[in-house]
Amino acid sequence: MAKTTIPKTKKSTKRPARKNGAKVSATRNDDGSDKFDPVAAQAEYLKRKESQLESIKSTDADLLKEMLYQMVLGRVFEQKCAEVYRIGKIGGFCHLYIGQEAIAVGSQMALRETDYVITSYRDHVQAMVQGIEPEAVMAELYGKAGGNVGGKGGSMHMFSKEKNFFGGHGIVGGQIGIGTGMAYAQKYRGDDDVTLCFFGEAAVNQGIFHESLNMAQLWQIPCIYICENNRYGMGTSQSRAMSTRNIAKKAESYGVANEFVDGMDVMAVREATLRAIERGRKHSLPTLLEMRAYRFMGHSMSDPGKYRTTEEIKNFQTRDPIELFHESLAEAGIITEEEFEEIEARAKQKTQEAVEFSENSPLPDEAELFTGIYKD
Amino acid sequence: MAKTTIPKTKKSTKRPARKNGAKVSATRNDDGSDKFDPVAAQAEYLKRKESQLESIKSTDADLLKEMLYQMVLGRVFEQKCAEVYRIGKIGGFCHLYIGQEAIAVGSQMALRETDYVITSYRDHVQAMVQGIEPEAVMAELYGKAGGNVGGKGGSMHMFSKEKNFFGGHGIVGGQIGIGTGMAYAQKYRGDDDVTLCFFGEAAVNQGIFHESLNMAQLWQIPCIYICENNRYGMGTSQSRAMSTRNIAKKAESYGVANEFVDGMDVMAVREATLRAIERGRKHSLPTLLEMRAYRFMGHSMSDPGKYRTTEEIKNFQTRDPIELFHESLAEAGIITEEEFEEIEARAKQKTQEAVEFSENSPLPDEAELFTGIYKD
Amino acid sequence: MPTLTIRDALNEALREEIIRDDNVFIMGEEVAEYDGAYKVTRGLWKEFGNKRVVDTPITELGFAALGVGAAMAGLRPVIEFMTMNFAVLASDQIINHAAKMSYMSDGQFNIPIVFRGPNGSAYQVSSQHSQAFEAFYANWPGLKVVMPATAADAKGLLKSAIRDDNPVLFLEQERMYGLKDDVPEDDDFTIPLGVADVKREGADCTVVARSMTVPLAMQAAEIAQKDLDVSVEVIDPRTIKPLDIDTIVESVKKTNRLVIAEESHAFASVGAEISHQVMENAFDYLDAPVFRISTAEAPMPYAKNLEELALPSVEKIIEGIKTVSYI
Amino acid sequence: MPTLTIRDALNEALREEIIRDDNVFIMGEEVAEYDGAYKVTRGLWKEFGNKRVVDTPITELGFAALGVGAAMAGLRPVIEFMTMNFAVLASDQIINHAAKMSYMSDGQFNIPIVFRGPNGSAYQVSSQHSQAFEAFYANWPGLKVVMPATAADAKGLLKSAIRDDNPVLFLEQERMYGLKDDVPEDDDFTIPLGVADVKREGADCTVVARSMTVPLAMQAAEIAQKDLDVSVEVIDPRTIKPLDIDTIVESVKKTNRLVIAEESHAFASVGAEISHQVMENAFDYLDAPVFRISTAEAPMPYAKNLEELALPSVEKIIEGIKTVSYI
Ligand SMILES: Cc1ncc(C[n+]2csc(CCOP(=O)(O)OP(=O)(O)O)c2C)c(N)n1
Ligand SMILES: Cc1ncc(C[n+]2csc(CCOP(=O)(O)OP(=O)(O)O)c2C)c(N)n1
Ligand SMILES: [Mg+2]
Ligand SMILES: [Mg+2]
Repeated sequence: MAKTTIPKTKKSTKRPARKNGAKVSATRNDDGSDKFDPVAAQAEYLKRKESQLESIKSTDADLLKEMLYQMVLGRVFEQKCAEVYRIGKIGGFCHLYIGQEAIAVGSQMALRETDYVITSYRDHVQAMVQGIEPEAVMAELYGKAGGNVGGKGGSMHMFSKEKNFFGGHGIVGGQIGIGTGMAYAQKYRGDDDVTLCFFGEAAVNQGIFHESLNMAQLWQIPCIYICENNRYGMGTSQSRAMSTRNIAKKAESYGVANEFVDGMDVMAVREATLRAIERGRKHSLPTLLEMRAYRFMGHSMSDPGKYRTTEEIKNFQTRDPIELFHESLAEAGIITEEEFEEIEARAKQKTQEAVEFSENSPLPDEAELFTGIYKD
Repeated sequence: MAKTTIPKTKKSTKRPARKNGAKVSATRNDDGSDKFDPVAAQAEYLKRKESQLESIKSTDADLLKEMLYQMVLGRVFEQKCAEVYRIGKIGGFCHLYIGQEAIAVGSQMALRETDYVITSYRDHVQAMVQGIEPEAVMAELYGKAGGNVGGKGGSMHMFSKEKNFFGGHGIVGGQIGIGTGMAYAQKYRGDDDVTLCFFGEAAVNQGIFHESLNMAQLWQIPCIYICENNRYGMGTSQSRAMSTRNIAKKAESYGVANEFVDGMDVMAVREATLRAIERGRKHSLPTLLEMRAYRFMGHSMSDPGKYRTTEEIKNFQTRDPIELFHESLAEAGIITEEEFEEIEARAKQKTQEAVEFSENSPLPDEAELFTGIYKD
Repeated sequence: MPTLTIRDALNEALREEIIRDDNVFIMGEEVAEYDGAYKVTRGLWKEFGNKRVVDTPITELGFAALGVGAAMAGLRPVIEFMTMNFAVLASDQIINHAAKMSYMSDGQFNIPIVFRGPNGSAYQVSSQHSQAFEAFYANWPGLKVVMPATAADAKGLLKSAIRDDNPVLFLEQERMYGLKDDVPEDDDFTIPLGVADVKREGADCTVVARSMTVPLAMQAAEIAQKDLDVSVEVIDPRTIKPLDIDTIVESVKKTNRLVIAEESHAFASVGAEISHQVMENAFDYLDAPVFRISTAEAPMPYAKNLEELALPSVEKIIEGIKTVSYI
Repeated sequence: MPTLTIRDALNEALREEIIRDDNVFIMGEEVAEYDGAYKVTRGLWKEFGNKRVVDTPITELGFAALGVGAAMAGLRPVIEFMTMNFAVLASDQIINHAAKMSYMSDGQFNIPIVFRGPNGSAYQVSSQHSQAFEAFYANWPGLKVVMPATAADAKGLLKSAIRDDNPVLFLEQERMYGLKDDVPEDDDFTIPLGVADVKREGADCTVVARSMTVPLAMQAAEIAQKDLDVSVEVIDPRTIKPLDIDTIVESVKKTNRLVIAEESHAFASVGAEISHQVMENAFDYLDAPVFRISTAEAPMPYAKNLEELALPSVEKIIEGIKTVSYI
């Protein structure tokens, strides 16, 4: 059963064999630093696990389990999205997050309730981690009245004022400036809350990135910019779109604190975020975190995906963040195999409920076309 | 006579006395690095002159004299602009270049004829150095038919296709992207020409700066970005608008070559530009040159100028680029005092002719309202 | 009632709203220490300091976005664009973000923000600095667009705009900042958005004007009365979106003639919209085709004589009144 | 004559113009290696390489500006926006720079550039991805705006747009890329900008449609003929700016009735402009007020049923025909 739910991950015992059997595959459009080297990858993997094990020690076990659950739920939920998209249940665009779960989970679960979150169109998992019910997310994808925004937004526009989830935005880069303003408001009110503002690596090339980081440092705005570097913006690899690759370092133009983070390592994400949160709360300063990950699926469900090889994808799948975290937790004795299976079962159950809820939810009432345009 | 034309510059023999007499004045809205320190200024001045004298040796004497003439003409011409503006001969905005002459002259006179130039609304001197007749520039300011663009553009929009002067643009930062495109065309055609693209330090905060530099390095576009850092964007000092002050260094985010240049030293400007030109012609690579200068006048003729002290202005006037260059050329034996007076006289004569031409030029024909909107 | 310039009326509105509501702040280029490029914010920074009156870098898209985010989070930003020409750089945030946010979030997040600044022509500042943007914004559901023409309207409408829970484009006119009239002193004096004002009553011909063409239309009406014996009704919609078409239609039903005077390009203008809506609602009452006076279909030239030629004028409005009156 | 989809007709036009003129190049997001987000540029990068077909970073303002500069310097860029929604970020370069350059320079520098991409709604992509921008651009002197509705028009107009010496907004429609019809094979087949096309002749009622509403209007016309015995003339202006108002006015003088169907918001729309110009030029011929069908005055919702409700449809056009015919 675990096999069908998370087909990309395999039992940890197989890892060494697979590692050795993997072929080296250059990333066609990338420069050297992304070439997949199985020996280095294995070393990196061990290093990463070692560091995870270290971090795990000082973290609450229930929280760790919840983190794993949220990652698995994100994965299972989105695999279901892909499935129902293919049979026409979901319209428009549908951008999946598979492979990047460690980022949303690691960073958002380091927040407190009064903090804010904003992201792009690739927003289902961020929405759920923030506390929006999977039912409401799925029904939104179905375009039903029970959807999180009543069917008005669809995949790209999840929102929840109650959960401080500020969307779900479709214009690449637009939310970087808006997130800056959200954190500006937090500071204005004298709270020590912070804002997490997510965007892809391709969004960095938009002028608003530059304008926002300048303002954030100039005015000491507690915004935490999380660049999810999944190496592609649609079919364009980072190196075909950006003259230099080190995004974290771009923060230095503005004097903004920055870190390069392994986005496949949920604990590394968590810890970097905690440091940034501290900087935000205590000193009202922004941080740019570049988190390197990989987009396991196409850009959206309609992406033919010819711009990279299956081998490249397979190679990056050996860094699967869920697999890594699962293994670490097992090794640390935090969860048993039974508990993991239970987590998977719960995630599947929840996903199934979401689908059923969505199937049964009515279409929005026609009068809804004209509601919510203005607030009276 | 020289006294009324260039009131800000004084005979070089007086310099040591004035230096010692100058009071220290902090720049209200600036950080430490711009505090005026008379001792440091004197040391800097001597260093600058020494380096000028060195550069002068290896430069053609006629060219040097022409450079001085162009600087003096720019100064005299614009002092006349201020004068006729005050009596209502010129309408709209009028942004003067007084104090920055070394930048236009040093950089543009390092170009060859087929290279391109584009700048902002502060464009009179750039236009004249590029070869547009002072008559045509002044008549444009008068809004007359004899104006360089027939009275359609005014102060901010000088153009000359023949002289490869691409304007004269009023939207802060807009020309940074356009200049990038001009250089793109040069490369596209396989020429080894380059583009000089001027903009102020406040324009650096616009997103288009970021977008342009990324494209320029990514695609190896021979654009030379000259940031004229005159320390203010209208009434806002650089440090009130920019989180870090080193603009040249911002190029590093994009891997773009860069230099910090003393924009009061016409020879330093010339040499940095020559290096950038070489980089452009030979390697088709962009360069960012940050040139520090000072705006002796208000932002535009309607600027009340309360945001800085008279003292600050006076202090910076001791770095006058024309005075420095004049002294260096005199010391190097390139010009005599008589020759300098002749240069001033010629500049005044030319300016007077420009005014007379403009006074006598008719208003544009009313039919002109509708010409030039589209090309057939 | 004290007599104020439009500039000072706007200043008072800002000042009063800053005092009234802690969440109101003003942000823009040169609004603080410089007292505003056109002095609308004069004195406010001195009085309220850096928190409430904020100078920005030249980064229109960025600070508009910051405003949208701050508004989502509950503040009530007033974003000044030094002129509306520069707001084009920020139009993605206004049109793609602010206008859509409430709808996309099914009403969860509203955007109580005012984007304001001078619109239309100024004095010989030529093509890139002399454009009218009311149609550019009024096309989009989710936005409101306001254009005051008197000091009282300026004050009352700006206060309403700041109190409104939606994104409002508040379009001023540099040439009008010095115009004076009486303004009520009440701190709670507001004028509701979406209500037109009959600036002058008349029986024979309706002139719909907005912003800079309102004083021109008033002058034209006086002359028409005196010289042509035509009684002109002048209507100022004041709010372009939502548009109070009823007041206009009522007037046309009475006068049977309509002239529209606007300082904007003609093609797909607000004037075109008013004309169409009047046809829809008062077709049988129209005794002549609606006559529209707009800025010339050319970018704005610098030369004084050409600029004058390009703009609407009292004479052109009188010409329009004559045409629809078959005089 | 071969039958082509609009997508392939556009592709052919681009291909032929790249071959014809060394100065023509295509630039935009995913236009090259990915073959275009909507496959309009399919195969071109393979055939012509990096110089003529250029993938860009996501940096709309930047590459639009680069295009304007390259055009000033004599190249003929075709800038693809993945959709026109994203071009709002670049609108400063289009409106403040490209549109003004020729005028500001007194005709010295012209800007031979085409900005193209899908406009209007797509399939359930909601508010930020379903907007129509023809009015947004057509308001500005200095720009031309083209909206083809058939494969032949798409090809002939795009070739003309590329050959035009001025900035042209070339607005396509994603829902129409797959529509097929006959397209002449001639490499020099062009359709002049500014000439409307009578897509169907009729005597009783004129329908002016553009882009996506053209096929809807054609269907409505068939039904009106069959069911209502109303003979409908369908006119497609094809070019919005300059607008061939004469052809429309001639038609209205014959039919005395006008319905305008547009896939854009109504307020200050191109439809409003056409309506006003028809009133100006054919006031005495109109037997009914002009009837306008536009996209609903709401941001575009995602849900399929709401989206359908928001868009113009055959039924709504028939309703319009009935209304102006007093049926
Ligand atoms: C302004 C704008 N330009 C283009 C697009 C089309 N588009 C949507 S997502 C995308 C790629 C973005 O890549 P990245 O920022 O790396 O985020 P990722 O999709 O990888 O998460 C593009 C080009 C858009 N939505 N908005
Ligand atoms: C987009 C835009 N925003 C604002 C303005 C108004 N404005 C004109 S010049 C200027 C200051 C620019 O300063 P800087 O770039 O340093 O150039 P400088 O004037 O010092 O030469 C401002 C705010 C404008 N013209 N365009
Ligand atoms: Mg990416
Ligand atoms: Mg400056």
